[in-house]
Amino acid sequence: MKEVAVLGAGMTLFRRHLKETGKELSFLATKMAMEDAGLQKDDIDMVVMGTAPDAFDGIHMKGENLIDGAAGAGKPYVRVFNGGGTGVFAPIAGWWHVASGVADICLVVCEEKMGNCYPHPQTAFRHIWDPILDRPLNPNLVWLFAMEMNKYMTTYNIKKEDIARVAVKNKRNAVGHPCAQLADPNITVDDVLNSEIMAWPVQRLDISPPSDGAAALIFCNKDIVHKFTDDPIYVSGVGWNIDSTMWTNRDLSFPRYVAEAAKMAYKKAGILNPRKDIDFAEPYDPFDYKELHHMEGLLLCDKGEAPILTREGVTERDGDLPICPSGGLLGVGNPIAATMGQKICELYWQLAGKAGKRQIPGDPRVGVGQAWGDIMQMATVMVLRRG
Amino acid sequence: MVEKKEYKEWPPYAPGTHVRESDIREKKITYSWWEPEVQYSWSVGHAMSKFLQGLKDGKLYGIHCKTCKRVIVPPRMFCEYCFGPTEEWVELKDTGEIETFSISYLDADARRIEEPILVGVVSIDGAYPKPMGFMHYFGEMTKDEIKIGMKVKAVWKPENEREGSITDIKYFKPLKGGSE
Amino acid sequence: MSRKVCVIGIGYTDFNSITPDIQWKEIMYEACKKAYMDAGIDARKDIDSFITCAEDYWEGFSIFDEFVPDQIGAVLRSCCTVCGDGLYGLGTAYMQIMTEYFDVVAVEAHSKISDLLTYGDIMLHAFDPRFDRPVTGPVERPNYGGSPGYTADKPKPLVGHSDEKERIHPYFLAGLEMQHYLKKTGTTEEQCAAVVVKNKRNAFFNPYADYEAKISVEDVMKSEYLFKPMKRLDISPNVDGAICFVLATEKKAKELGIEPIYLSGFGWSSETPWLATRGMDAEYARKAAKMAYKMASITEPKKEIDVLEVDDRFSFKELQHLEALGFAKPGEAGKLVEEGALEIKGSLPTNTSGGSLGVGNCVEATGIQKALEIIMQLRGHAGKRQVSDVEVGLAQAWRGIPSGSGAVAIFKRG
Amino acid sequence: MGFLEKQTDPTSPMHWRGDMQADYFYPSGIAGDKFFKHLMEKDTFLATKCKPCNKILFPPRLYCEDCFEEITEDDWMEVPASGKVKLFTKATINAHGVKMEEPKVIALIDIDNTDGAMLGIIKTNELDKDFSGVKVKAVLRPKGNREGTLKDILYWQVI
Repeated sequence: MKEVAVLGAGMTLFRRHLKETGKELSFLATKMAMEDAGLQKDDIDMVVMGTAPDAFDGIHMKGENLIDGAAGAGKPYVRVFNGGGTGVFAPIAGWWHVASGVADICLVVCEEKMGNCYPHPQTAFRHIWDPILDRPLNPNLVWLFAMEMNKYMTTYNIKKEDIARVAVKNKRNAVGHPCAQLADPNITVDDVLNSEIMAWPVQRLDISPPSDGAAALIFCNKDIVHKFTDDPIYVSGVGWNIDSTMWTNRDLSFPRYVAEAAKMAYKKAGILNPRKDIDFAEPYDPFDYKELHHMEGLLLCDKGEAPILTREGVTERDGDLPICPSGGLLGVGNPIAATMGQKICELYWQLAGKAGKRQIPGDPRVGVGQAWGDIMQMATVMVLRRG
Repeated sequence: MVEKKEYKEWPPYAPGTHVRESDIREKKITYSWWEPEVQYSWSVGHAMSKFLQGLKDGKLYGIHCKTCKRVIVPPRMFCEYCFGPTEEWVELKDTGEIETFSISYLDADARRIEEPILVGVVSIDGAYPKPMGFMHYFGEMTKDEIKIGMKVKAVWKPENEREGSITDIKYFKPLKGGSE
Repeated sequence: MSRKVCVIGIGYTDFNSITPDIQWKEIMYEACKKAYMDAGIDARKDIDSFITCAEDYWEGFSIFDEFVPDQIGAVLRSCCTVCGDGLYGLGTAYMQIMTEYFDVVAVEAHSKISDLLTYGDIMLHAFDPRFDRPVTGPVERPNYGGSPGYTADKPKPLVGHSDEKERIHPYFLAGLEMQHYLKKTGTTEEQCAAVVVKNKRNAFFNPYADYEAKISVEDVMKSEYLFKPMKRLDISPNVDGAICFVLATEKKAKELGIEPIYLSGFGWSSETPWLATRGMDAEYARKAAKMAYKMASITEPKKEIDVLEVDDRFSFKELQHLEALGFAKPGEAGKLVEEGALEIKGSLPTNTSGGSLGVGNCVEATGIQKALEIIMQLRGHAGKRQVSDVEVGLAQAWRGIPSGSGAVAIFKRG
Repeated sequence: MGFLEKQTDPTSPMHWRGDMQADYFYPSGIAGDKFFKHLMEKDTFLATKCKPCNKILFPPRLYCEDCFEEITEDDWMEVPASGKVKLFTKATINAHGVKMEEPKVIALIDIDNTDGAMLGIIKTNELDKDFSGVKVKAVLRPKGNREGTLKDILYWQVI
C-alpha cells in the first residue's frame, strides 16, 4: 500500500442559488485546489467525482455532465455516490486511487446544485423514501430526522437547549469562513429555541440550509510529495459502513454504522484511544443533534455524553476537543457532497496551519472528518495527520 | 507543475456568484426550464405482494427468519442478517408500541400547515426483536398526549375502500387499557 | 507489487425483457447469492467490501445507494455505489484490494430497466440542459403519458413553443455517430447489419440471453430507419438481469481452492461531455485500452488476446470499438465481420455471448455482462459457444448515450 | 432465486406505480448567461477563444476543458449565427419510442469561424435529402420576444 498525502484543497461560495453551472462551480473549486498545490491539468492522473442525487441538479448521469469542469476530459474519471456520505466518500475513493498505486496524483471534486430542483430541493427528497411503504404517506424528509432526534433525546434524556448549543457554536464558528452561508456572530440558544417548529423536535435553526457549491481536493503518493511540500498532511485511515435499508427495524438512538466505520479507520490509523489521540473533529452536522450523535458514533465520548461536553464548552474552537471549527454544515451550508469543503478540506487546512481566523489554537496533529448519508444508514470516516 | 499561490488563509477567496430568488423572478439571469417525464412501475415482488394483499384484507403479515429468530415486518424474502431465505408467514396483531414520533408542521413539499401531523414508527406486537415495524400516522391523540412507548392500535379504512396499500390503515390510535 | 487480484465467483440471473414477479432487491439477491455460492464463501463473514453500480434515475430513487445493502449482504459492512458501468465496479474493487484494506470484494450490477416507464425521457435528461436538451422538443412536459404527474405552483415557463408536441428519442445521437463512423471509415450499413446477424445468432447458444434470432443481413437492411442510417434492428433492446462478481487476492483464491482467473489489466477514460467538441471516434475506448494493456503488459493485443466482448449497444459500436481497441485499422473491422473472423470459430471471436444485441441492453450491467462471458470462456464453461484455447480475454464497456466514457478489463487464466 | 416461496398468483399485486417528478430550472451559468443575453439583443452568437490551445470554443465557456485555463473578458468574440451541417439524421420516433407525427431532421452544425458545433433542427420539406456539408443559418425569434434560452433559435434554414 502507498501512503497518501494531501496536496491542495479548494471550495466555492455556498449559497441557496449560484449563477454558475455545476461544471463552472467544479472548475472554480478545482482551480483553487490547483493553485494550492501548484499543479496544472496535465499533472493530474485521475479524477474522482463526488456528487449526490441526480435529482437535485436535474441531470441524469450527472457525473458525466460534470467531467470537463472537474478537469476530467481525456482522463480516467469515475463518480462515487452514497447520498450525504459522498462528501467524505469521494475523498476516500481518491485515496484508494493513490493508495492502490494506480494513480500518483488524484483530483477529487465534489459538486452540488440543489437550487435547480423546483419548487424546492424537498421535492427531490420525496423520492428517497421507499416507494411502496413510505411514499404513499406523503412524507417530508424532516420527519425522518425528527424521529431520530426524538429517539435520541428520549433515550439519553437530553434537553433541547443542549442540542441548540451546537447550532449556536457552529454558526458562530462560521463567521471566519469566507464561503459561509449562515454565519451569525450574535446568535443565541434562545434564537434557536424560539425559531419556528418544523417537525418537532426539529426547529428552523436546527437545520442546515440547502445550498449550491463545490469543493476540490488533490491527493498524491508519498513517494513524490517532497516535490511539493516539506510538511505534508497524510491520510492515516479511512472507513465506511452501511446499515440496513429498513430503518424502521433499527435502533435509532445510536449510529452503530458510524462506530463501525470509525473503528475501521482508527484501526488503520493506529488510534487506540480516540478521545485522547484525536485533536479535533469535523463530524457531519446537517442537524445540530447529528453532531452530538456522530461524536458518540465516532467514539469521541460515551453514549449520551456529547451534549454534556458541548454544554461545558469542550467542543468550542478553543476547547479541549474542538468540533466543527469550520462552522460545519449548520454555519457554512449544506450542498450535500460539496460539504467535503468543511469536512476534509478543513481538516487539511487546520492541520497545515492555513485556517486563518478559524485556526484551532495549539498544535493539532490528528483530525477526523465524517459524513453520513442515505436513509440514516451510511457513515464515511477519514483521519488525517500531520507528518 | 507551476508556482504555488501562497495565501495566509484558506480558502483565500470565495469564488461563485450569489443569485437571489428575486433576481430569478425578475429575470436578471437567464435560465432554461425542463420538465422531465419520470414514471415508474416497480415490481413489488412476492413478499410485498403478500403484505399489500394482507392490508387489503385487514391483516398484517410478518415473516419468520428461523436462523436469526426474527419475525420481520415489513416482510422480505431474505434475511439481511444471515443472508438466507425467510420462511413461514406470521399473521401479526394490528397493535403495537410507538418507537419514535414527530409532530410535523410541514407537508411533503415543505409547506407549512396549521394542524400538525403526528407521525412515527410503530413496533408491531408479535414481531421481534424490537424495534420491528413501519412508519405511520397517529390519530385520536393530541400532540401533548403522544409519547414514546405508548400502546397503539390500527384504525383501518372500511373494507370497500382498501386497495392494497399502506394507507389502508388510516392511522394508529391509543390502545385503551394498556397492553393486550 | 505482490498482490494479484482474481475473480473467484460469478453469479447471474436469467435475462428477461420484463421481470414482473421479482422486485429490484430480489433480482440483486439472486445474482449475489449465486456468486457467493460459486465462490464457496459466506456472504456475512468472508466479504470485506461491497460495490454496486447504478444510476438513480434508472432505478426510481433519489438515492439508490439506500436500497442496496440488505440484498447483497452488506448490512454493517463497507459498501458503496459507483455511478458507472459494472466494469467500473470491477476496477474499483481492484483498487480497493490493492490498498491492502480488503481481501475479498463483491461487485454487483443490474438492470431493472423495465420498472422505468419513461426510458427515452430519462436519457434526454442526461443531455446538457442549456445547449442540447431544448433542441429535442418542448421544455414543458409533453403530457403524452397521461401520468399522474406533479403539480406544484410554478412560474410560467417563459414563452412556450406551441408548435412542438413531442420530444425526439435520444438515440438520434447514435444515428449521428453512426453516420460519422460510416463516412469516416467507409464502413457500410451491410457490414453493421452483419454484426447484428452474428450476435443474435451467438445468443442462441447462450442460455441466459433474451434476444436470440436467426436473421439475415437483408432482414436487418429491410428494418425501418429510425435515425438514418440507423435501423430498428441496429439497436439493442432493453433487458432486465443482475450479475455479481466476487474478487479476491490470489492468496485467498488459493486458500479456497479456486483456480484463479486474474484481473490483470484495467483502464477507463472519459471524453468531454460537450457534443460540440467531442471527437465521436471512441477515443475513450482507445485510452482505456492503452491503460489496460500497459497494466497487463500486453504489447500486441491482436496476438495476445483470444476472446473479446465489446460494447455493441448499437451495431456500429462493435466495429468502432474493435478499431479503437487496436484490433483493426479504421475501416477494416467491417471486413473482419464479413469474412467471419469475429465468429465463435473465427480468428478474433467477438461478442460470443450474443452481446447487447443478443442478450439485451442491460444498462449499467452491460460491461459486467461482457466480463461474465469472458470468465465463462476462460473457465471453459461456455458450452456450445466455447472458444478453444483461450488464455486471455478482454471486456469493454461504454456508458451509453450521451456519454463518452468507457472502461476496459483484461482477464487471464492462471 | 434462492427463495423458499415465489410468486405464483399473477392476479395478486405485482406492480406499484410512482414517479420521481420534479421540475427543473437551470441557470445558464457565467458563460451561458453572457451568450444568451447577447442572443436576446443581437442576431449573432458569441464564442470564446482559448489562447494557449489556439481554439475558438463554441458554445462559449468560462474555462478551456483541455488546458483548464480561465477564459478572460477579452477572449470573447462575435461569430455569425450560421454554419455547415456536420452530421444529420431524420428522427422518426419520440422519446416514448412511438412514431412521431412529423419526423424531424436533427443535425450537428459546425458553427462558422469556430471550432465548435451545436445541435439544431433543420426546417425543410425534403426530409430525405443529404444535408452533409450544407450551409445553414439560424432563424431566430423576433427581437423582443426572445427569452434567453436555446429556444430563441426557432430552427435552422438551408441557405
